[in-house]
Amino acid sequence: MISNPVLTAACPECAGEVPLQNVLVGEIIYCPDCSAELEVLNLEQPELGLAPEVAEDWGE
Amino acid sequence: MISNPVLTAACPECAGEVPLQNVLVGEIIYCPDCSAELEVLNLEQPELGLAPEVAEDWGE
Amino acid sequence: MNRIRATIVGGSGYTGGEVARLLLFHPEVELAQVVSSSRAGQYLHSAHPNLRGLSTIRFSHPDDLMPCDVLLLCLPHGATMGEIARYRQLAPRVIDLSADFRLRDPQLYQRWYGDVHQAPELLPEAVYGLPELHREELREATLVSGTGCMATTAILGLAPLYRAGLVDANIPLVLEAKVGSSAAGAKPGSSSHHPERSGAVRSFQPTGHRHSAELIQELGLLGGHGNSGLPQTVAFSATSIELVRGILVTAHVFTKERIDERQLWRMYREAYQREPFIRIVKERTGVYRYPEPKILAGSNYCDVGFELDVEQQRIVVMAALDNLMKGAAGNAVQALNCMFGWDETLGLTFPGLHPV
Amino acid sequence: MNRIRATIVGGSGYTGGEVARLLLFHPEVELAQVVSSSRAGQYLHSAHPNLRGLSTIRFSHPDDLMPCDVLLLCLPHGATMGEIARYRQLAPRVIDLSADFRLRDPQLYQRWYGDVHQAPELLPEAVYGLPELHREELREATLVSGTGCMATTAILGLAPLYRAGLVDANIPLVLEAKVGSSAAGAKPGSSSHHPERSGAVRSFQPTGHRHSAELIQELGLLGGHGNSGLPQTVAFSATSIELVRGILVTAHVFTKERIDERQLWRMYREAYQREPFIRIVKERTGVYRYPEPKILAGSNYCDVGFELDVEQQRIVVMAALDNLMKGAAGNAVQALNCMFGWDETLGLTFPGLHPV
Amino acid sequence: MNRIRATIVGGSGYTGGEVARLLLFHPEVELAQVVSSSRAGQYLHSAHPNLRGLSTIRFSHPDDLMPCDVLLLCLPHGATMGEIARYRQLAPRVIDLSADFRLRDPQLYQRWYGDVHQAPELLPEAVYGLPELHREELREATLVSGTGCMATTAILGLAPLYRAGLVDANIPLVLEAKVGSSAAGAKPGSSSHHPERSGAVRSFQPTGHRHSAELIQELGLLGGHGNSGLPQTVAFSATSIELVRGILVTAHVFTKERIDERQLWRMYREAYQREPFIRIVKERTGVYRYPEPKILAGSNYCDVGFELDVEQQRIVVMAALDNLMKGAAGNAVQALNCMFGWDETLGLTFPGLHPV
Amino acid sequence: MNRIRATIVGGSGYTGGEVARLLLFHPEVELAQVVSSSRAGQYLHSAHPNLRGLSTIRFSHPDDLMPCDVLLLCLPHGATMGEIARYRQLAPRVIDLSADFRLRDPQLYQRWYGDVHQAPELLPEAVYGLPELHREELREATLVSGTGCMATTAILGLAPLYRAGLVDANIPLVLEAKVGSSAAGAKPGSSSHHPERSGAVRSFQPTGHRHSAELIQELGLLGGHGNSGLPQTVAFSATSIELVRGILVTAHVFTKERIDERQLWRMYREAYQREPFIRIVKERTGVYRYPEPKILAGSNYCDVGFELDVEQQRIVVMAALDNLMKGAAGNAVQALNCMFGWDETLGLTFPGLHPV
Ligand SMILES: NC(=O)c1ccc[n+]([C@@H]2O[C@H](COP(=O)([O-])OP(=O)(O)OC[C@H]3O[C@@H](n4cnc5c(N)ncnc54)[C@H](OP(=O)(O)O)[C@@H]3O)[C@@H](O)[C@H]2O)c1
Ligand SMILES: NC(=O)c1ccc[n+]([C@@H]2O[C@H](COP(=O)([O-])OP(=O)(O)OC[C@H]3O[C@@H](n4cnc5c(N)ncnc54)[C@H](OP(=O)(O)O)[C@@H]3O)[C@@H](O)[C@H]2O)c1
Ligand SMILES: NC(=O)c1ccc[n+]([C@@H]2O[C@H](COP(=O)([O-])OP(=O)(O)OC[C@H]3O[C@@H](n4cnc5c(N)ncnc54)[C@H](OP(=O)(O)O)[C@@H]3O)[C@@H](O)[C@H]2O)c1
Ligand SMILES: NC(=O)c1ccc[n+]([C@@H]2O[C@H](COP(=O)([O-])OP(=O)(O)OC[C@H]3O[C@@H](n4cnc5c(N)ncnc54)[C@H](OP(=O)(O)O)[C@@H]3O)[C@@H](O)[C@H]2O)c1
Ligand SMILES: [Zn+2]
Ligand SMILES: [Zn+2]
Repeated sequence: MISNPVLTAACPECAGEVPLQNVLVGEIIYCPDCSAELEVLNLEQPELGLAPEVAEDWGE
Repeated sequence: MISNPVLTAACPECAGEVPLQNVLVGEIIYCPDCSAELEVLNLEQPELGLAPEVAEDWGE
Repeated sequence: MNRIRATIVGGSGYTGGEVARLLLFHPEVELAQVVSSSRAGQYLHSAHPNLRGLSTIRFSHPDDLMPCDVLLLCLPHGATMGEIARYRQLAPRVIDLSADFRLRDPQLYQRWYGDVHQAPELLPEAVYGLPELHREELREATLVSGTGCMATTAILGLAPLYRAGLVDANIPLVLEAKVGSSAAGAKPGSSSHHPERSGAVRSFQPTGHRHSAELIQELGLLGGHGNSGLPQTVAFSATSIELVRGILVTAHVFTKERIDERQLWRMYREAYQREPFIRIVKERTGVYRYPEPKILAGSNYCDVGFELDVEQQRIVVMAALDNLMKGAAGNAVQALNCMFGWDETLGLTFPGLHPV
Repeated sequence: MNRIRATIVGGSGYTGGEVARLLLFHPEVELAQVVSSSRAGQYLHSAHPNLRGLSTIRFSHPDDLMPCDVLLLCLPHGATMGEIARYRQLAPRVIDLSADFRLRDPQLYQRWYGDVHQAPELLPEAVYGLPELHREELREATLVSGTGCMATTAILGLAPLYRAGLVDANIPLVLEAKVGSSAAGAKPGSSSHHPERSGAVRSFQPTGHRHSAELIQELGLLGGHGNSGLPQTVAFSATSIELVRGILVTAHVFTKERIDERQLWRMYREAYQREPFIRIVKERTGVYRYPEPKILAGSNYCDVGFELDVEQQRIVVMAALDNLMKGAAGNAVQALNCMFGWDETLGLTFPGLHPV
Repeated sequence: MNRIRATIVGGSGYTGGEVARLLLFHPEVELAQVVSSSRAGQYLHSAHPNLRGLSTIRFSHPDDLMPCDVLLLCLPHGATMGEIARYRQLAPRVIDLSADFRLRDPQLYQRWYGDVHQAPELLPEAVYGLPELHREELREATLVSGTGCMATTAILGLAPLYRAGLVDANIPLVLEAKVGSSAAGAKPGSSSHHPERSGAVRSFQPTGHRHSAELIQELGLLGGHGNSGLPQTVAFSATSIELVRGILVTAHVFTKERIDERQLWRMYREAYQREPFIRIVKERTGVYRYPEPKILAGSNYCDVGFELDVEQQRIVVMAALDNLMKGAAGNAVQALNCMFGWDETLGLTFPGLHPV
Repeated sequence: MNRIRATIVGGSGYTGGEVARLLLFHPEVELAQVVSSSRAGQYLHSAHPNLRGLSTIRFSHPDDLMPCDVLLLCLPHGATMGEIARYRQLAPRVIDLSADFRLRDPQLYQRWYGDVHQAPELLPEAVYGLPELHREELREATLVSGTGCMATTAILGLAPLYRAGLVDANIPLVLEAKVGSSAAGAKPGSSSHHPERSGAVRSFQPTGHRHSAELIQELGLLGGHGNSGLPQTVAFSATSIELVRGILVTAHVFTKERIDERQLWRMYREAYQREPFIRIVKERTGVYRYPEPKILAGSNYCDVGFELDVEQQRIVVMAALDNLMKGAAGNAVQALNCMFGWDETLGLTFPGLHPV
């Protein structure tokens, strides 16, 4: 049911479409599909990079 | 949300209204509120009796 | 159709997530913002995995709160009262699910919560948001408090008896709540660590439980004691059990005079037959003879039952609900429906599951 | 608006009760009869306590079955096929939730179920009622079979890989199902006695599980093997765990050639992005990284996830659902929606709870 | 060393299996026979899978019962009293875990159990087998009754207060038991079917619970009321919760006069400091502040705690145990140790697990 | 009798508490110190409520560690190897329950654990502390490693097949572990928060699980591959389920040639008939037909069963144990018994409970 917004970029993790409304270059956003933390690298030629991630211990 | 039907009689157990459509004298029916097993004793002057119940073991 | 715009503050928590779930399916409401300081920018499903795919909303930062038609505050106790002026400027109607505005009397607040109330001038106008008791006041209310989950269960179970003036006030009212782990919120700790909490039967508040204050206030009102509160001794204790959602309150009431079961049935029926979310559960056979919280998970029902010990003139009242629904978020949405004059059941029709 | 009239047979059981719950809230369907031999005359809530107060319907005796628009049969395996002619006379459309009409080939049926099929002539026309695989056929179908709950989970998890021709068929397909107690129905016995069943991790079918037959048929079709079935060795085992509702299937697939994660994402996305009840769940952080059945209780979702071991050319596929919903009643209602050309989500929008 | 020979009747049930487990490791006892009508000829582990590999004993048929030194009867209520003469001929000492010989007064028996007692002449000499209360009598006893699991919990929790004459008898004694599923024995039924019983919070006996009779008898004795029983109103209710083994009883007692916490500590300490199986649990911090049944599973402890509401002159007493151990089999072995003059802890040293 | 003196480091954790419980009842061992940094000075029962009343020992601070006869290290992965020299100076024998000394090959360690090993020179002499596989080496060992709980389960289930050279190494070995929450230790976090963890069926490690390394090493040794490890593809995945203690591993093995059930029985019997803690569980009827972890809680058994699919030449192996016992502390005590030449069952005779 997630509707398609206008400006998007591909998620470098899962290749999903990530909406880019109201974001600035350098901002950290999240992929709606795989929840990867992404940095907005470019808005003119929409591009996203994986934000450096702190490895999270999951227990077990 | 239980709507009020026309013909009813009082449940001898809980005094609730028991609907009496499509039933015959002698038939065993159930109280919608307390689920008592009831025998239809009279339909003209609507009357219900408690059906002889087998004590049920509930465990514990 | 013009939907009203509702915003949730504390939206990453358990009651906040539940309000979000309900409003996403509410026909008259548009979810404007869901606020969280810890998850700002993330999608709702990062905190509430059941909402995956249902919405493109992302959590907003508290600093980005915008005006709206109604604000639902889902913050811990004590976090609201200091900020309430700001919240009321943002929205003409505020529903606060915390305990900050449940008690009418600032002294009572201080006694049970230990702190001085920070907005005592608002207490008289805040409405205790239980539609079954305060429906009329809700229609005009601009500040509504949510209700304590165990208090709600107990009050709804006992209201017909107190309203009828049946209870012998010389004998203490003993209440025992059995409660699941979600009632303590989303914050982990050593007592909620699964190997410790699993299978627990844990007396977490044998005496002095704060929900007593709500009981004393509301049953006092019903019993005609006005603002002075129920004079009877209230002995309330709570036990955590293996359960995530759900509360069962068992209350022991002694009556002034003999009563029979049919009179009790009549009393409860009169009190509740027009209530959309209260059912009387009292069966002689079968597995589910009395209220049982597990089949209420996700529903807004409070099921109420009773058993009479004729000789002892004692009534055991049992009441059950889902602490996150009728005990918190569901009740808040029901109150919201009242405030806007809508059908009270809007967004609240899920009946619960069986087996479960 | 003229609602269609639906009747449930086997209505006192778990899937029957779930179909009843769904249809009571379905905007296009009127519940005509709910049939039970053991509870004829009693109210629905005598068997399904969650339905208390929602309906005045009482269980009908099987002898009193009346014609209707669609019949939903919720009886044990083997109880339908001998009576199917009678049922089809009563209704132009029949959905049978049992295993009697799931397999196209009577030989296959006999091999896995041990008995000769009693209505083999109907097998070719019966439709395997999984909308994700047989949506088109459902529009014209008059006899639709429900699907095995574990089979459904596995098939939906694996379909994109088999359809893509990715799987190395020389390596056995190993599948492990973890399953809750409601999958075995409402009949008590010593293995379902709470002190015995509670906390169980019970290998109830390490080899030879009947749901394998559905897998072989349906994955075979997807893999282009027609009616001859999947040629690959299928090693399916099932373990009962502490859970009432819910299934998680973990499947180990080896691929013919190297593949990377983004290709897998694309494959799954293409397969499922237009499916209203399938969600891809694959997260790097957080608590709910892969499909988890508990948050699906009461919902019709099948959540699907995967993890790639690049070196081993192995994909671990995980799929989860509520056995009584997408694994039985919910899927049957979805199929019903297909059969009548309605929006597939009618009556099926409950999203599931969290926490739970 | 000459071990005594003990035989278990009703050995396929839950208490029977637990007695068998304990005696297999008891240094002074040899397990002579384990009797079962339904499993005669089978190995113990057919009913008690935990005993696999521990013994080559097979269940004996009731007809093959042989003389022995002590008989432990683990049969349902009402099954013993009619056969007691035969059992006593077989063994000079008999311990009956059922309720048949718990009450001294045949009238009391009839009132609470509904039937005329079949061996009323034996009631005066039977000893209520709770060592903490009847240790001396046990040394000479030839007929000892087991104790009700919930009654034991309540009595041990309250004994110090009643012995001290502290309780205000004008205010009813309200007791709430939370109890696991094994308390109902090994026989399956619809209310113990896992999908129904799982997650239950089920008020199975809000009024009129039979264990009240034991409470009235034993607390009456402690309070100096002799055989006439406790005159105070006893309001006992029981709730089944998600748990297999374990009971928590919460009791609300009002005192005649003000008391402080140190006095209470002293009272409990004096009562229990020499008791090998009673521990006082009352902590101000940590996760396990009060008695908690789960860490007692398999142990013979009864943990007892209390909380004082000074203003209300109310003491909330909490007591926990494993219904199959200190509530049944463990207590029976402890009584056996008393009867033979051994160290009471023989065979009973397992301390319980954590986490669990 | 001169007892040896044993000290536990990491004594406030789950395995540390379990070792403490076992040693408190061990006839040949005196508990010298139990070390904890977070609880120094407190009594054991502050962390391990089941030990209340059993000992007057208080936790020692790590700085106060004293020389002793044997040190049991119960610290998280990675915390031991850097300090191992100091520990070995304190005691002539060290048992390290962490993963630091389980692998013989520092490369293997680095590959699976990501870090360079800090004491690689000790790896060749450390003994993998599984008595069933390394009993002889344990007698002379001065540095013994504990074993991974899931690895132990899998290895004990599969050892007879690999030793017999039966397994077709061209087909991947697929293993699925189902595991309880105590396996993750005592530290709380959001994924172990009860409302989240309860009812979970959570694929926490679908690929790349570190216990694979132990499997590859130990099954490789058994299969005659020496230090080069098992060449077969190992596909190990683990799922967290609703359980505190316990593991069930289900493994799918394909054989080189046809085999029948009696041959399998013989193989397992020969491997395990003299093992005090391994039982073969394979029944055709009854509730407990295969290994089931819940009845093993607190016991040191590893129950092993199998099912043969003759046509597929597939064996499904099931093995179960209590992760804190045979999977950690119990196994460590068994290894200790081996190291000192005592009866291996000392301190380990508790058989487990039923029902539970
Ligand atoms: N749980 C129940 O059953 C229940 C029932 C009835 C009433 N209530 C009441 O409803 C309110 C919310 O309860 P809940 O169970 O939803 O709690 P919760 O799960 O702990 O959520 C509270 C949320 O408030 C936010 N928050 C802001 N300031 C905070 C602070 N100082 N400390 C912690 N959190 C803070 C947090 O989100 P961010 O950090 O992301 O901003 C958090 O997610 C409470 O007042 C509670 O008494 C709860
Ligand atoms: N449970 C699941 O998760 C699930 C999932 C997918 C498919 N299914 C399939 O759905 C069908 C129904 O399953 P269920 O779980 O609802 O079963 P259930 O709870 O046992 O209910 C079956 C009902 O059928 C009636 N019945 C008629 N003849 C019967 C007979 N000979 N024996 C027993 N019951 C008989 C019973 O009602 P009366 O005695 O009152 O007439 C009973 O309530 C089965 O074929 C099952 O394989 C179940
Ligand atoms: N469970 C508890 O927590 C608990 C606690 C305190 C006291 N008790 C008392 O201990 C006694 C045994 O309880 P339990 O839980 O062990 O019960 P159970 O599990 O049901 O076992 C009772 C055994 O008695 C035998 N038996 C003989 N005649 C019987 C009859 N007419 N009906 C049923 N079984 C019969 C059965 O074995 P065969 O058919 O194989 O002969 C059965 O295994 C009861 O009197 C109970 O009140 C129980
Ligand atoms: N749990 C199992 O089922 C299991 C099974 C097999 C093997 N193991 C292994 O046994 C070891 C201990 O496991 P466990 O489950 O007992 O863990 P745990 O419950 O987390 O306990 C570890 C203890 O180590 C101490 N510690 C010292 N340095 C620490 C540090 N940097 N971080 C955290 N704790 C530290 C802590 O005590 P203080 O802070 O008080 O000093 C803590 O209580 C682990 O290596 C684990 O892999 C566990
Ligand atoms: Zn992505
Ligand atoms: Zn009635």
